[in-house]
Amino acid sequence: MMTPAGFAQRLFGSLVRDPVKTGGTVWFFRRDRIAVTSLVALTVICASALFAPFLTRHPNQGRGEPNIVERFQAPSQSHPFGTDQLGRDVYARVLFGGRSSLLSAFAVVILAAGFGTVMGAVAGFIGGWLDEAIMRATDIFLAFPPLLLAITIATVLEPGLKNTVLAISVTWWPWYARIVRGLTLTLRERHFVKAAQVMGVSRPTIIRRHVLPNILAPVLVQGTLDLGSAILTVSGLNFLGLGVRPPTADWGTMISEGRLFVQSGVWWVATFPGLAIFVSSLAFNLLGDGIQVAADPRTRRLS
Amino acid sequence: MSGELLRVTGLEVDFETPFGLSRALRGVSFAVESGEVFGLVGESGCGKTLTGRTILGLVPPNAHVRGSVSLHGRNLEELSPKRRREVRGRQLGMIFQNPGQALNPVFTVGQQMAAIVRHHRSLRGRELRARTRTLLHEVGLPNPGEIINAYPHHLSGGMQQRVMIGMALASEPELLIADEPTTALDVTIQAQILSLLTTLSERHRVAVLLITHDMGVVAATCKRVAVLYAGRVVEEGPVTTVFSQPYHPYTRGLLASLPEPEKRSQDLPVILGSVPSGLEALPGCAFAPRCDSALPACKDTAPPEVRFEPSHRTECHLYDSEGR
Amino acid sequence: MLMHIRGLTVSYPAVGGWLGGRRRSVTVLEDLDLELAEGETLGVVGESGSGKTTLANALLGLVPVERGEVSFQGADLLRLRAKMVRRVTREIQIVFQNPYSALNPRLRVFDAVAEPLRAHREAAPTEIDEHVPHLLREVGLTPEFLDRHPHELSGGQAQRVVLARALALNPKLLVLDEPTAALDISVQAQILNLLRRLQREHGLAYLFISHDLSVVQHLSDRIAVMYLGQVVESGPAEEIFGHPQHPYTIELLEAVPTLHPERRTSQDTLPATVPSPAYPPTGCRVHPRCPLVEERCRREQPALATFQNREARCHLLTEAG
Amino acid sequence: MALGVIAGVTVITFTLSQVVPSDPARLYAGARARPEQVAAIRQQLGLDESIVRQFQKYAGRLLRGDLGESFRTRRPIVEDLKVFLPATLELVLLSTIVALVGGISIGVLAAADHGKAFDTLGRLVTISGVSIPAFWLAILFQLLFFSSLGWLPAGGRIGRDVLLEAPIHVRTGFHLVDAALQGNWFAWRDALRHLVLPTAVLATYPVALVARMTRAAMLEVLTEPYITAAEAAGLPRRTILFRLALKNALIPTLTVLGLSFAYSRTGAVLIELVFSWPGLGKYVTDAIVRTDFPVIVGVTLVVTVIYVSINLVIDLVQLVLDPRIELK
Repeated sequence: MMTPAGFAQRLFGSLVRDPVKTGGTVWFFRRDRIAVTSLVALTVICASALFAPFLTRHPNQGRGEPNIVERFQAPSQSHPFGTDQLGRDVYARVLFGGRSSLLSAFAVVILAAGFGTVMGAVAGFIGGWLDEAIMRATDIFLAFPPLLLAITIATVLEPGLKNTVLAISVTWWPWYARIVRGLTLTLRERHFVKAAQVMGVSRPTIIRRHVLPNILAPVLVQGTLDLGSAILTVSGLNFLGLGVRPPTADWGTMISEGRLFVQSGVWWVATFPGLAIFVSSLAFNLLGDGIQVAADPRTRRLS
Repeated sequence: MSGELLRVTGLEVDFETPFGLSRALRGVSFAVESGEVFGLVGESGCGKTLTGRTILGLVPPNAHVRGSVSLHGRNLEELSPKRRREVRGRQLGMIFQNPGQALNPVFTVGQQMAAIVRHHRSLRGRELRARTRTLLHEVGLPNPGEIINAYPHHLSGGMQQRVMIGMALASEPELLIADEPTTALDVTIQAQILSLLTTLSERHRVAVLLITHDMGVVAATCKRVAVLYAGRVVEEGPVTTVFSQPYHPYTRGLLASLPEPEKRSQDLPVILGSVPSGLEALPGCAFAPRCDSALPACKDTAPPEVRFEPSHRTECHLYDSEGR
Repeated sequence: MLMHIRGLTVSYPAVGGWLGGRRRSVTVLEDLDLELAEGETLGVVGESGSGKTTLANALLGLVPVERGEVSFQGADLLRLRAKMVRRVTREIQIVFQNPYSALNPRLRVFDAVAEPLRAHREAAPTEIDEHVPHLLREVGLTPEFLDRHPHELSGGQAQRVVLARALALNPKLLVLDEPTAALDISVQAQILNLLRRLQREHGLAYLFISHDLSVVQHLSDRIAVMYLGQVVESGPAEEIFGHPQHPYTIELLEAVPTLHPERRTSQDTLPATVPSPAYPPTGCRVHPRCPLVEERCRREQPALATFQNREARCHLLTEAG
Repeated sequence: MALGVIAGVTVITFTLSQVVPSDPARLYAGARARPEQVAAIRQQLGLDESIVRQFQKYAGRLLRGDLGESFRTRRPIVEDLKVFLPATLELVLLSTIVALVGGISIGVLAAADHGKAFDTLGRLVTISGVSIPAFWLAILFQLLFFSSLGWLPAGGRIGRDVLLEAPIHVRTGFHLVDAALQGNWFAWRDALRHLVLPTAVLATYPVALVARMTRAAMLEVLTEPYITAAEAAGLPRRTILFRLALKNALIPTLTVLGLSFAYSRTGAVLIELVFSWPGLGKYVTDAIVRTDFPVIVGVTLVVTVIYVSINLVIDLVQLVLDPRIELK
């Protein structure tokens, strides 16, 4: 969870390979019932975070308004996931908590992938001392245990959602930089790029037409795979109290609050947000895995 | 040379694909005699590699195999996987197109050969090493002592292929399946490897099934040849007659399209069109769409087998059954 | 002369020695001299490691050249300013071995062929729309291929697209790097015929690189035989193939399997393997595998000497005069 | 190379401690300190000197093995580490072993059964393994094995009765080792019981990661021609899988092993918190609550150095396993 889960794919993915016939990819993807189910699940999860106010009778409690009279109610008809230490409806808080969790996960991946792609492309293309400098920088950042570095940064920058996202992105971008640099280097050796050089096509055009399109697809696949880990990492930092400030709902924060009451029999406060994290992270991972399998010509070698 | 060693009869292999069932082999039949070098030629996608793999029983799990592969008259397709593996290990051997990839990069040559020798002969220690050296010596490697301790990437392509041949000979097989054994090598090395194969075949009475796309290689090494097209043998016979007097229009076209000294500075005769995919239904002759001399019957009736001499046959409507 | 190559030398840096202590360089092309007339085909043959592909890359500016001179239509390619190079080099185009890797998988045939035209602002968009189908017809493809992607083409069709793209700028010289090696025999014949027709119609010169001697023989006017970065023998194709003089050329030709083995004179094969270019042998580079080797060959490197109608690098030939 | 990385890491940790928004001197002096006291402390800590000078001093101290003092306890951080590090290492080593053995076995078996039931099950289980938040799993385990079943302790490293009746004499700092050396099997069993849940939780992610990695690597290797060659030679499938292919597959997997070890240590931060495990993680989380920067930075630095050394070891192992890598 602290190291991006897509690591296996980083070394073994179809990333450096040619894009395959799209018809086949779609066919394989559609046949993968698990992947399709997770796509549906993700749509539902994102939609329920987005439309949270309309899906619960207690939107204010979801936003953090206390309701002391109903503390620690076990799950029931009126409160399907029970209520927490301030009497707030856990179901509503899980819905609202999805907003910060999902949003920050997306933000982490977009930031890390964006910055990493630029750095990797620059390193791979321009080469020379710049390449050397960027690669040494990734070495150093990769040497840090990711969560600890994120903790340090988040502490230093003062806890908060933005800084948590920033802290995790700082530890993640080197991965993307390395992938993209590797892809760029292989592409530079590809004959169609050489042919373009021989034809006198300008460098910016070569980058725009021949290199970027062949890099973006694998980066997008990688991004999907990393969303699952992003959710876990974000909630880990929130669990430590380094993210969202109360009373805003967040899955990691909710578990950290609920943990204190678990041993006195109040299991529901911590369980449901954890389940939410698990299900969404699982769905992202399964989806990414499905795309990966479908796009990798070796796993579908049929004829 | 005596007697039939391998007979492949009506071998069909289908694959499931996203686009439907693909027929990779559509009834391959030919026979190899003990101790002979037999060529299997064809262009890419005609099914020659798959034929070799099917004989060994090494097809991907999504392949459906019909027809029979018999060794000394015993149908291998009816054996249990375990027995099949034993036959594969003891009576068959295989060498590959790219020897650099067919040797395991993280074990020394000695370790790899020993694994196989040990399995077949249950030799230990000193005897094992001696046997390994003998095999390496056998395939013309001058200094087995050094080669044993070398990793594959230390060896040149030609040496790697010699090691592969040595490994394939470890079990003293009766049939060696050589799948494009020289395609990845330079011509001079190719000549060495081909002459090694012929020598070994004579010395050990091993039959060689030489799978290749190179007509020249067949002419230089094989006694008999089968020409594959779209998963079927269209012509089979002695190399001398097949190459000097080809009957099937495909064989003829293929031979004519080769650049040769006397055709210098001329346009080469070509076969138009392209090889049909396994997905196409081919009720008649598979070559009919590209054939200059196609008859109306070629399109929808499967061509008959025609024998010219006892050992030269083709499948074509142009000849009647008496072979004219 | 369309092109004149003098003393072309290319080296790659290589790290050698334990722990990378010693830096050394590997010379893959050494003092190469070649000429090419307009409309002529020069076949370059050699085994792997002979430097044929490096030669192609050096001519096209894809690898740095250590020293030497390449004059193309009177201009020294290696000493031109960047802007000029662009103008001169558009006259030299390349065709690679594997057409699928030479085409960007994401570009349609139309965009692939139009690319050089756009790069040189050669034509207005409407002209490009007309010119591209014309180029396709030139290589024997119908306009229905315009919207296809490379994976929807057969090997032969893809190689035709590559040829159309190479023709777009009306080059004078095409460098053909094993253009049929990845193709089937029947398709190979089609491409060879096409190459012959294009040469006739456009007055193209070819630098034809291949390890397949029968293919080279079919197309070439002159031949250069390379071994470990040097030309060991060159001359008119009929002469080289009919009466090879250099021991290496003789052995090379002997090794080619033909359809008529009975015509073969000897069954001898070369004993040794090709040494690595990183550690070239002393003296004559061919000597470790030469059947006629003499003491002198081990010490001295023979120079490229001219005979009646050819050049060769061999002590024995020089002595025989 | 490794030294360069550590130097870079030092610069970054130093930079981080510089951009701390709050004034360290004020934190150090305490909330009720008078301005002149704060100034005195500032001078005492060298905070009034130039950045370069400060970095020199900082690096110099690090070279002597001095990580500074905790703002809160005023104790040298190195002293604290001597107490907390062994507890974490014990947990981490144990879970790494579990991860390796479990992960590699699952991976190989799944690859051998490619496309069939075990493989599909393995895919689901391992993807679940990398998707489950460890701190939540820890809570669930506590609920199940402690609250409901009462089989295992909820947290801590050793039971109170052991401390009272048969305390472990600290030698190595590893309870299991120390108790065994002492022949104190009562304490040994108790220490083991306390280790089970944290180890299991901590191993979940790396097991899944290693399994997926091994599976992917095995599948890749199994398509290689040299495996076909081994099959063609009639070698038994078991020999091919475990004697031949596994060695090829382990080479790329090793890199991930390093990572999974790294994860075990950082994941320990959250898990130690839940299980009240007196290790580095707990030390750090306590420091977070009290914004005790020297501790956070010091621990980060120490852990990074350990991580870098482990990767160095892995590189060396890879060198031994893979003959294609020549010394560069």
